[in-house]
Amino acid sequence: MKKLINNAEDVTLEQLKGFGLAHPEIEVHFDPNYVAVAGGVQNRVAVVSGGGAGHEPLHGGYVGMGMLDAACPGQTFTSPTPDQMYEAGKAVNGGKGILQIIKNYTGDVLNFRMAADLLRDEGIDVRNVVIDDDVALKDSLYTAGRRGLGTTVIAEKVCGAASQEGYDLDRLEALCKKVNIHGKSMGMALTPCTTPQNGTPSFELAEDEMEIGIGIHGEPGTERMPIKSADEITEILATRILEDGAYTRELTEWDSEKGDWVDVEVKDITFQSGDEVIAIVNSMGATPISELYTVYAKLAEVAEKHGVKIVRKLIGHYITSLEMAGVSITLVKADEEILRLYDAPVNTPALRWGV
Amino acid sequence: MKKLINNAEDVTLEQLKGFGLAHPEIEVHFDPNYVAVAGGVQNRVAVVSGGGAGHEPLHGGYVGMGMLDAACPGQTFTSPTPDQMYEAGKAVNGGKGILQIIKNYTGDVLNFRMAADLLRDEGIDVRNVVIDDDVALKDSLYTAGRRGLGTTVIAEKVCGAASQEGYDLDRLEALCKKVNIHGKSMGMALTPCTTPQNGTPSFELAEDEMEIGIGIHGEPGTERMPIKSADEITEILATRILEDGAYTRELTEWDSEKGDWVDVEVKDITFQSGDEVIAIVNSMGATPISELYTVYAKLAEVAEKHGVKIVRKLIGHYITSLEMAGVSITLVKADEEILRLYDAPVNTPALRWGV
Amino acid sequence: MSDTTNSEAAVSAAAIRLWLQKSAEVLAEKRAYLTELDSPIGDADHGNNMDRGFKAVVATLSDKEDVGAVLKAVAMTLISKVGGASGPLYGTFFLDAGKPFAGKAALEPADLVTMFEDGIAGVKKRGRAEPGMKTMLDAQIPAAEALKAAVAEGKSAVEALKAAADAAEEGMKATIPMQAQRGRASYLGERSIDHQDPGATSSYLIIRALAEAVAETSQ
Amino acid sequence: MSDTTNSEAAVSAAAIRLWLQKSAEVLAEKRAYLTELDSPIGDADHGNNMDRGFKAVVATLSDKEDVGAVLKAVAMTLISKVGGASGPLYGTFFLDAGKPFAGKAALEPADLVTMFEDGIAGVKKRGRAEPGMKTMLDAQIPAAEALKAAVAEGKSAVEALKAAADAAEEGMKATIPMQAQRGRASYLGERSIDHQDPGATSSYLIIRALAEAVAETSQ
Ligand SMILES: Nc1ncnc2c1ncn2[C@@H]1O[C@H](COP(=O)(O)OP(=O)(O)O)[C@@H](O)[C@H]1O
Ligand SMILES: Nc1ncnc2c1ncn2[C@@H]1O[C@H](COP(=O)(O)OP(=O)(O)O)[C@@H](O)[C@H]1O
Ligand SMILES: [Mg+2]
Ligand SMILES: [Mg+2]
Ligand SMILES: [Mg+2]
Ligand SMILES: [Mg+2]
Repeated sequence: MKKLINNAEDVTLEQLKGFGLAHPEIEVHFDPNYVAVAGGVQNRVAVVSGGGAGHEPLHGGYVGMGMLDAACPGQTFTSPTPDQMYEAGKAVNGGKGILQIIKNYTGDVLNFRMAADLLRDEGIDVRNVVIDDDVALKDSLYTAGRRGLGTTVIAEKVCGAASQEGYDLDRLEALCKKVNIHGKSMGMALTPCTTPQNGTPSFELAEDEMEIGIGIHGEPGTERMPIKSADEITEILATRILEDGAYTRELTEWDSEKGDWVDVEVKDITFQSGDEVIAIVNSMGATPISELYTVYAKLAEVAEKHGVKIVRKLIGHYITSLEMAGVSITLVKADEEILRLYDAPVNTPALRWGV
Repeated sequence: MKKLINNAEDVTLEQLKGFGLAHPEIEVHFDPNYVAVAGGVQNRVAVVSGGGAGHEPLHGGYVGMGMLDAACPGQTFTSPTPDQMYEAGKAVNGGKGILQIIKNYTGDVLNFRMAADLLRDEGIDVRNVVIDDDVALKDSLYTAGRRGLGTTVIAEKVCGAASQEGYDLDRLEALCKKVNIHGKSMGMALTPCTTPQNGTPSFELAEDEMEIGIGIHGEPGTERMPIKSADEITEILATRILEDGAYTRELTEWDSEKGDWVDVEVKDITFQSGDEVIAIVNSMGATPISELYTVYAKLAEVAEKHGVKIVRKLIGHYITSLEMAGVSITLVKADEEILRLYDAPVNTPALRWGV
Repeated sequence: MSDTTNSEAAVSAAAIRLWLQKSAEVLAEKRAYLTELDSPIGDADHGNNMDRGFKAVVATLSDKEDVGAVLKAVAMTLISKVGGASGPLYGTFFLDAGKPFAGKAALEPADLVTMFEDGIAGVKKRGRAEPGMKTMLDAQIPAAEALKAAVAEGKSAVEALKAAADAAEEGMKATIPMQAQRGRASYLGERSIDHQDPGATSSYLIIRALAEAVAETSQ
Repeated sequence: MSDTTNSEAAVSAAAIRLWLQKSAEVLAEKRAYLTELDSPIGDADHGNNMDRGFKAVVATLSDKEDVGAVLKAVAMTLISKVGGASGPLYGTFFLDAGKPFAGKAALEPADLVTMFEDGIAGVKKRGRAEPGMKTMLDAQIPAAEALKAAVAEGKSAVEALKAAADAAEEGMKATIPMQAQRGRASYLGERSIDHQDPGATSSYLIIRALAEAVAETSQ
């Protein structure tokens, strides 16, 4: 294991310390660990996310004006614990409630849900929106459901802007759900990665093999196959995303009228000719930015064949798995509302424009 | 070799094609290859850079409003050829001359100089400023001189803004030279990298070894040593930078009065207690952003011990060596002029603020 | 050792504490092994998570003689220290397992059955899982059933827990041919087959630690 | 082969073309080897650079009988195709080497000396290098000196170029113990010692190709 770390046990802590020093406009709180916009939130909905560390810049790098108000990092690839989201929520609550944006991993979902219960006990209105956009997983009945991938980044950007615009919690929750059903992603790995805690790679891949349909936790994908050219790989991912059906599943949501968790059937959009999309071509870590452009070229070609037009794009490191080599692609269908909010000013360590 | 590429021979070409598709506001020209702000430059100095591919986002990612007007990518880790800088220069020339920002590698220097001669034959005033900020190299008499590292990014940002502000060529050349003598960098590698053309790593490093004092071309560094903790590594790099002497060397510059190349003695600043600096903590490629924060924490501590205050910072992928793991640190002493120009709006694929 | 007069004694708060200590020891010892199990079908952190959690449990172990309070403290520590899926699930297990025993200084064999059944009900609800889905439940449920049967036959706590631990071990092994339907492993589909579930394994280790702790304190 | 009447013949433009073809062949063949030499003390691209450049040279080889024009075309192609340090340096070599022979259809042995000396002077000036700095000059200069001596002794072009190639080979090997003072290898300081310079090696190969081409066309 070759890493720029001091102590594998304290690695998330020492990184958080550096993050705080580098970004004095963001407050870093320890024990429980969270990062939050300094001074909290006044008179608008607070937007909170979090998840295991190792996906940087997600989520801490998206804290700031126009995006997240707080992020709760867990240990590497391990979801954070409820006390983190509870304290972070109390710290940023601006009296208008909290939107929690949660990637669909059992650990994240359970821990955020516990935190939401605790916050509600304090009289704070909390909504959980789960992002489950990974088209590599077909089925929800016999699995934990689709994982949360790159749509999370767009959801955080768009919802942060909407909170700035003054959306109330109901409207913001609805918007976040819309982004989720508008977004589809899929990833692949050329190499595994190594958590500092383990010191050895999470799986093994021969020199001529790759994993297709990976998540973001260094886990193997849904399929292993012989390595292919960038064009072939991109075609596989892009086609799966663009031709994905209207994925339907039950998601557990908080029903504020009933005051209880309820199961709601949720159905994805399917991409149609004429759609405009926001695209992310994301390096899993070690893959250089230059290679992402080869992927982008093919993605644009495949999208065009489907009549889908890429109107905004992010090409770089947005939701990573440590030093894994590989790429993930995200497409989010953008209507006027999503595009307006995407274009709104943002000022975070990892995304900045308009200011 | 595990890469997202189609054809190792055409890799820079296919990436350039994708770059053009992704950034329609930037014009991509083939044969000779260069990228330039669409529509060229009107009535201000054009700022042009370039160098081997494999360092992305450098330089193409810095083309746009407030930074570079054109960039000329060579083959991977191979300097571009004079015809590229010649055609790019003619394309962006706005009647006020051209500033070439060149990293100090023999190939880059010779090829840019040839291009400058060709452009001058066409009646275009061209100045070459060489960035040689790598403190790993002590001596200039018995070497090709210090290499160009991260100060290049700051020089491109600051000079791009100055051109927007209306600096004429003389003033812009003087500013760029000032940034160069104000900037010092040093890098290290945990792993080598592999060019698509070669398919095998550029050197070998044992699991417990690292290279200190590397450049950006996958070449070995000035010293190999047992791997150390992030704090120890950062202390080595930061101390070498902060305590570097007033490096003095002869640089070849164009003397527009004499109409000939002349050798000029150039002397670096030394950092003093009370200095304010712009810092870059740069991933060489595979090193995740999270690890850069551990480095940043120690860098801030060592700088503070020297009385030096970090007033701006870039933490991420800015000047890379493909998928090499490692880090480089850059500190540029910032006076009022440099800071004002650094803060000015910029809108490029890799750096964006104020717009 | 030869003195068996106490063998029918209730399970004391001290025995529960010893259980937790022994759990922490075995989870520390098996940390790498559990993480290895979590590697082909998960994200290679289960050993780290459980070790971190139970180290914290031992560090904050209350010396109250109130079994319910001890179990509740365990739950809160696990919830705030483990993270991942297993944190809230084990947390819920101990939370619900301890609820009926607030203020109680010892557990009778029948209480052990209640403890298991309530804990399991909590895990099922929280994780929306059923037996056969290749989760920790596949060790816990057979253990609870064996425990219940042994107690119904009038076996001692020591004997009944031994039976429970053996059943948990069987259940753990039985996860190998299962296709995962919950948690990360479910993403792998058929590729999750032929791997032992890490959570079922940690559950077995914890149940075995209980059997041993009660056996030792009953001697 | 047995007919030696033409052995003192001038070096024709056809011989020069054959030289360039043979250079391209040997550089393609030794591409990996040259890149390997550039790996410990450089950036592992010299073979790729030279192969790319000379492939382009061959593809655009003018069939003019004007030696100066041929060499100038070679220079322009190398300058625009090689990149790196070696591109402008080899480009300058051929540019300056060809200048005196504009319009000439063949070179006499003395012309070969001029060609080498002018080319070398260009490289020295462009790269600010001197012999002993572990560069391509360390193969080129001994070759020029041997060539000059052999021609002074009245040797044929074939013989003189054979001597030049042998001297280039010696010079190339002599770069091994040198510490680099120019180019990328100089960054390594003492660590550049004990490695053969890639540019000196390509220069040797090109000079050997010249000797062979002239020998073949003179038979
Ligand atoms: N829905 C669920 N119900 C019951 N147990 C589950 C569920 N999801 C996961 N588990 C258990 O959790 C274990 C994984 O725990 P751990 O690795 O610590 O968390 P994570 O999967 O978040 O990394 C699995 O082996 C499984 O036994
Ligand atoms: N200043 C110089 N003068 C003469 N030859 C040089 C000089 N700098 C470099 N070289 C030659 O160039 C060779 C390297 O060429 P190449 O690898 O193609 O370019 P780069 O170093 O830019 O990658 C060296 O081996 C050396 O022989
Ligand atoms: Mg986990
Ligand atoms: Mg090179
Ligand atoms: Mg796990
Ligand atoms: Mg080279």
